[in-house]
Amino acid sequence: MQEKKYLSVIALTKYIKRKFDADPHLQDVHVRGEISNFKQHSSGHMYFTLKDDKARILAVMFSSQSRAMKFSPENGMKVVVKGDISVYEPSGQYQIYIKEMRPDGIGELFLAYEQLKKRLESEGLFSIEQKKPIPSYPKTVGVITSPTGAAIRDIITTIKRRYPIANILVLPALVQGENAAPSIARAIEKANKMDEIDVLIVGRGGGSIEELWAFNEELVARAIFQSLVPVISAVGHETDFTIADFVADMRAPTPTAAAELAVPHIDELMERLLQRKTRMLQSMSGRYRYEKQRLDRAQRSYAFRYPQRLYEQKLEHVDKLTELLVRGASRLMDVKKGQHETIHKRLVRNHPRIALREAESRFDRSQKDMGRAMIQIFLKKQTQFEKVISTLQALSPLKIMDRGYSLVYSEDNVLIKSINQVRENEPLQIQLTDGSLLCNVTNIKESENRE
Amino acid sequence: MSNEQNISFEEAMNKLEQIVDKLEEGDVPLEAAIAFYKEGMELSKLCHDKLKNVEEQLTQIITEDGRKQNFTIEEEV
Amino acid sequence: MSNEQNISFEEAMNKLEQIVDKLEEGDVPLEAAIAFYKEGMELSKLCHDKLKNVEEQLTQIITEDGRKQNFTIEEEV
Amino acid sequence: MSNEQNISFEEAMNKLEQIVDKLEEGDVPLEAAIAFYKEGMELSKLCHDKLKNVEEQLTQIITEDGRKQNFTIEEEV
Amino acid sequence: MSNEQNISFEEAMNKLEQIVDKLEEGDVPLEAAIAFYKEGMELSKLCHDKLKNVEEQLTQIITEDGRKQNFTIEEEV
Amino acid sequence: MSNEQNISFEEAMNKLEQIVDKLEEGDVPLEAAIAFYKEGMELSKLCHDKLKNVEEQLTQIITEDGRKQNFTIEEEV
Amino acid sequence: MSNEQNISFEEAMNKLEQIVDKLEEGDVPLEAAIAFYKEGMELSKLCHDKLKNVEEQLTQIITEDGRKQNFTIEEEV
Repeated sequence: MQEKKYLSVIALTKYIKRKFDADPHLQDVHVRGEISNFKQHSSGHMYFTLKDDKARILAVMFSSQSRAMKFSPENGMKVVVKGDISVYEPSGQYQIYIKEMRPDGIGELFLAYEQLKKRLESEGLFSIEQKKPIPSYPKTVGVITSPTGAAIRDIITTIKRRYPIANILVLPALVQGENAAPSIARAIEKANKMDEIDVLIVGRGGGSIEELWAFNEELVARAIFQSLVPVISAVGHETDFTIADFVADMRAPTPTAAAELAVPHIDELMERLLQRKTRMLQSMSGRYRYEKQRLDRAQRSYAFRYPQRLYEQKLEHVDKLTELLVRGASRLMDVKKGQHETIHKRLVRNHPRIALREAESRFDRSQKDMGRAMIQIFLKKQTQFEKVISTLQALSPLKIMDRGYSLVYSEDNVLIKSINQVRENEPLQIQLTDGSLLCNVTNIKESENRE
Repeated sequence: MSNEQNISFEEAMNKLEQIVDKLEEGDVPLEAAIAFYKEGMELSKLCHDKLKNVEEQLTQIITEDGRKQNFTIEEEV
Repeated sequence: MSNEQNISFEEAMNKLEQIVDKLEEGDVPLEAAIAFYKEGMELSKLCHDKLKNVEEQLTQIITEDGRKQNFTIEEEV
Repeated sequence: MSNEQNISFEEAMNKLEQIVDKLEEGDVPLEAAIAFYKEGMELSKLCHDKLKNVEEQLTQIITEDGRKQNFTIEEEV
Repeated sequence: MSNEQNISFEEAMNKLEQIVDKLEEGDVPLEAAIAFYKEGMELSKLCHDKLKNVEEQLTQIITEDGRKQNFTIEEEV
Repeated sequence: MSNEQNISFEEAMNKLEQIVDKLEEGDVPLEAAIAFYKEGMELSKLCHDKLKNVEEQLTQIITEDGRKQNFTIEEEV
Repeated sequence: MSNEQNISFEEAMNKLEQIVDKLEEGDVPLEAAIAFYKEGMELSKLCHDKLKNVEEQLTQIITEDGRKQNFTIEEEV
């Protein structure tokens, strides 16, 4: 049997590739689609998928082609492309090699403008903090524009009219066409190198967006941003802003307006000088008046006008205190005297004379009572005695003798009641009422009738 | 009698009154009655002397007192 | 008697008044009475002397005051 | 008495007041009363003299404006 | 007193016020009163003298100013 | 005083005003018051001289300015 | 003053403005203020002279080879 001839993969692939490349219908194809899976390599080559609702195709755009493109592709962006269909051998995939690509629908320039504006803004090129102040009194004004045309004339006449002492230095530049942006950027760099320009006016007269395009270029924007000399943008387009307008330190709507912003007006300056002089004079004379019033006030102060007040009031106080001192001493004396007087009166009120009188009367009474009591005792005793005596006397047995009886006592004082008691010649005593008789017994006779 | 000098006025008076009482009873023998009476008279003298003495002392004290008081025993009675 | 000189007027008076009370009770024996009386008289003299003395002192105070001071007790009372 | 000259007016017044208080209570024995009274009178005189003396001294201190100030006891009483 | 010459007017016034207060309160012992009064009078005189002195100095300053300066306070007013 | 010549107008004025305040508050000790017054008078003179000087300079500058401005200090007041 | 002749118009104007501000702020001591005022008046005169007397400046253009040459506006046809 005849051995079959096998193709290598590369041979087959090369065959297919040739078929693609030879087909005129697959060259300069115009395709409309949406970008997805967008990748851009450091080499600048772009890889993505172009798709619609039903299908997709891999797409490649090399940097040599993409460089001239004014916008940057993004995922989801609808584009129209022109390119050739070919096969990438190593993977065997067919893809479209894009030669031109434009945004589908909106204008390419507008998209580019928006994209650049957004980027520069995010980078901070428009921020207020980055704006340099425009000098008030520029010695030299640099003007970057076309040396011919209305713009330069308007600027120069305006400056000369307003501020004739300023130098004007024109830095000519292309302001339209492909080379305009690098020309403007160069002029800005040159102006910075010259070291004598105080302010730059960069601009041109009005025109279409394409005519003004240089002022929307990144190159110009960066040159303006990097300029150390303050830049006034003056693109004659009253309604829309260019990127340059956003980056510039100041934006003027027209070249004439830029000139007006760049320099002051000499009449205003003259007026300003006069005003400053007046203000100085006013503040000086105000100051003088203020200080003079201040001094007057101090000099007119009570303390200085009537210095005697410094001591007069104190003198009054001293006098008052002295008076109080005298009064206080006097009152103290009164108090002490009053105290003494009161106590003295109390003392005198308690004079012992009364006690003495009481003692005397007590004494007298006792003495009298004692005398009376003593006498009474004496009299009582005496009366008692007298009574007993009289009774005794009344009972006296001697009273019998009054009737003639007498009592006979023996010599030894014994009452003789019987003759038997007596012997003859015995002395006897006979007691009578008025005396006694001393007798001798001479005879003794015994009674007969005695029983 | 001598020890009777030492008795008080009131004792003497008591004795005296007893004697009087006895005498008043009446049935005292005369001889006894006389004896009582005699004793009574002596006691009487004793009391009288004591009274006299007191009277004299009273007068003397008053005189010593130096103040002339017009009191005499008689007048006061 | 000597120590009685040192007793106060009030003590002397109290004693005197006790004596008076006793005497006034009446049952005092005569000799006791005269003895009380005698003591009473002495106390009485003592009190009298003290009163005399007090009177003199008072007179002296008044006199001294009268000499030394413009104001006298009598006027103030 | 001599040391009483050295006591202050207020001390003398206090003493005097104590004496007067005692006298006013009334229970003071006669002799004590007379002694208190005597002392009281002396203290009172002492106080009076001190007052007089102070017054004279005060009067003698001439006031700042050259006038003599009268502090007299008699006028004030 | 000599060191009181060195005290300030205000100190002297304060002292004087204290003395017046004490005297007016009446708690001052009599004998102390005389010392207080004396000191008070001296302080019063001291204050018075100081014020007099200030017055003289002021007069002198004003007179000197009048000589030295063309303007006087009165004219400026 | 010599060093006060070197102080600025404002310092002098501040000092002067402080002195015026103190004197008018009246809390200044008497002896200090006279010193304050004296210093005040000197400061017042100093300030016055300085102001006079400023006035003269102002007038001179205005005159030199060449343009006749109808400005006088007095009229402005 | 001589060196102030050499300062630029801008510098002079700026200095003048600063002086005006300072004077109006009022924080400047009086003596300094009058000096500032003097300087301000001189600066003002300087600026005035510069504006009034200097001839009109030339307008130049930078040529392709970097030279400056006078520039006159081409009249538009």
